[in-house]
Amino acid sequence: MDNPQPEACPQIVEVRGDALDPAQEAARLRSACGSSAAGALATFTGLVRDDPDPDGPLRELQLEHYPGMTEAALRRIAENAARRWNLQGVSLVHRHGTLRPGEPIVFCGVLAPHRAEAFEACAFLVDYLKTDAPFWKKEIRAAGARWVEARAGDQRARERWSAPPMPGD
Amino acid sequence: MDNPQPEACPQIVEVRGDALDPAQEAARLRSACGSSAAGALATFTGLVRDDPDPDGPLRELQLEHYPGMTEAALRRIAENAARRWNLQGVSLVHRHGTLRPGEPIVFCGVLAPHRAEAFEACAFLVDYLKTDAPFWKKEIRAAGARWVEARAGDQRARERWSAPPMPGD
Amino acid sequence: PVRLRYFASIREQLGCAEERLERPAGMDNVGDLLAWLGEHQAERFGPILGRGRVLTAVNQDMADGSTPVADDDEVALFPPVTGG
Amino acid sequence: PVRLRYFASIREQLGCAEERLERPAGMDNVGDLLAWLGEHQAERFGPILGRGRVLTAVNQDMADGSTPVADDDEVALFPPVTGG
Repeated sequence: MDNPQPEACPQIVEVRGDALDPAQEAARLRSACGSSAAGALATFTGLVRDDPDPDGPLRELQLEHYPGMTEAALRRIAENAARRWNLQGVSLVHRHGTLRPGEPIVFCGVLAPHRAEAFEACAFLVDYLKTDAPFWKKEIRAAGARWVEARAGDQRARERWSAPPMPGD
Repeated sequence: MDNPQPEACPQIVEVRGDALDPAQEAARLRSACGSSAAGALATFTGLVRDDPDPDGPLRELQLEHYPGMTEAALRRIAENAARRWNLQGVSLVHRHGTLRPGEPIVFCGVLAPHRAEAFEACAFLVDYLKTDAPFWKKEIRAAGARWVEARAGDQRARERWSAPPMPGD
Repeated sequence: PVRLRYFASIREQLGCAEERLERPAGMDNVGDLLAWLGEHQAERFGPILGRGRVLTAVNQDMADGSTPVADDDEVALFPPVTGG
Repeated sequence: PVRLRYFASIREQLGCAEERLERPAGMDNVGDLLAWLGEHQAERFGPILGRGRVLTAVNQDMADGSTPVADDDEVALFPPVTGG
């Protein structure tokens, strides 16, 4: 499954302070990839969720990052995906700054020959950026502000990718 | 994981003869779902792939369907996904007619609270529409026309969803 | 009579998208219908039924050999589907 | 000196985003640095180092206790990440 020419795969990586439109990002990824060898486009968009909370409804979400290191981390994740699968394009675009409920936080997109690798590589991007990219979320609610705690489940989701490959992979 | 209120999940189902724009479909699905309970949007777009072939490059792909039955089959697949997972929105839009290499054939989109169920439900939609929706592809190449053969792998991909659920699911 | 509909390669092989068939006595399900076509219209249907898998639908619902067929039903014959 | 940078809850707790630290003799890696801060600036760093997991990066690469630290390095302290 290893790709001998990962550099032939266009990679869009961006950390931006203004609105992220998943529809536009999907269009941008498709136009970055000129060939018609791609049969599958899988995308994931993370949205600011307003879960019921004793501290009241979510007013805004503040996303802090580490300028320089964050971009480098995203580039590394995209490159690892492009090395692991035979892809025609990878996109990883993440917000920072202040977001409102329902707004997109992150867009991950993968163009690949077939659906299995497109879905897999897209899930890989999401799992790694949850654990390997320096971003921190702070929720602002009526009763005050609090930092979001990291979830052990995110660490486990990432670790499934470093298990030894299954026979036949 | 069963959803007690699948009817609360907006379902967009369409078979269309003119161009399908995955970016537009993603936007349409998001606006059909008003709530900010969704934290994840997973999408899949199938594209006309031009694989190397002894009969020459692909000129066009003709997609035949069974008007009435095809729409009903897509509706059933979307409803089954909405019953199986707790989703905030499902979209299943499929082309018929004549397509060129690189053009989108199908868009599947799922809005859900978390990424795991969004990815799973999206893969479920794709797997079922490959086996359960009456569409037939015909490839037009320099050396002539031929009907695409069904793939045993698609049948196996669908069957994994009817295996007994894993403990803890 | 029943309304027969054909799709994709089967439609092309028959050179026909749709036809009516007077239902003979004893043709009560899809299995009876296919057997009758193979026997009484062997030249047209022999190559189709003998070659690969033929799927059927009755009134636009997927069917199998035991699905009942009655007058005014719409019965469709088509090859395995290849959408998506 | 090394350049220390703090992010998220650690930045808020310290009330400081960035500072310079003259590297004492024997402070050769991240483990040494954290031990020194816990000992010599216990009031500021005790609650941070004692409470939860503190992640570190040296020159914007994820680090652990054994990662070397030299003059002019940028060393960042932050809580577990929560992006995506």
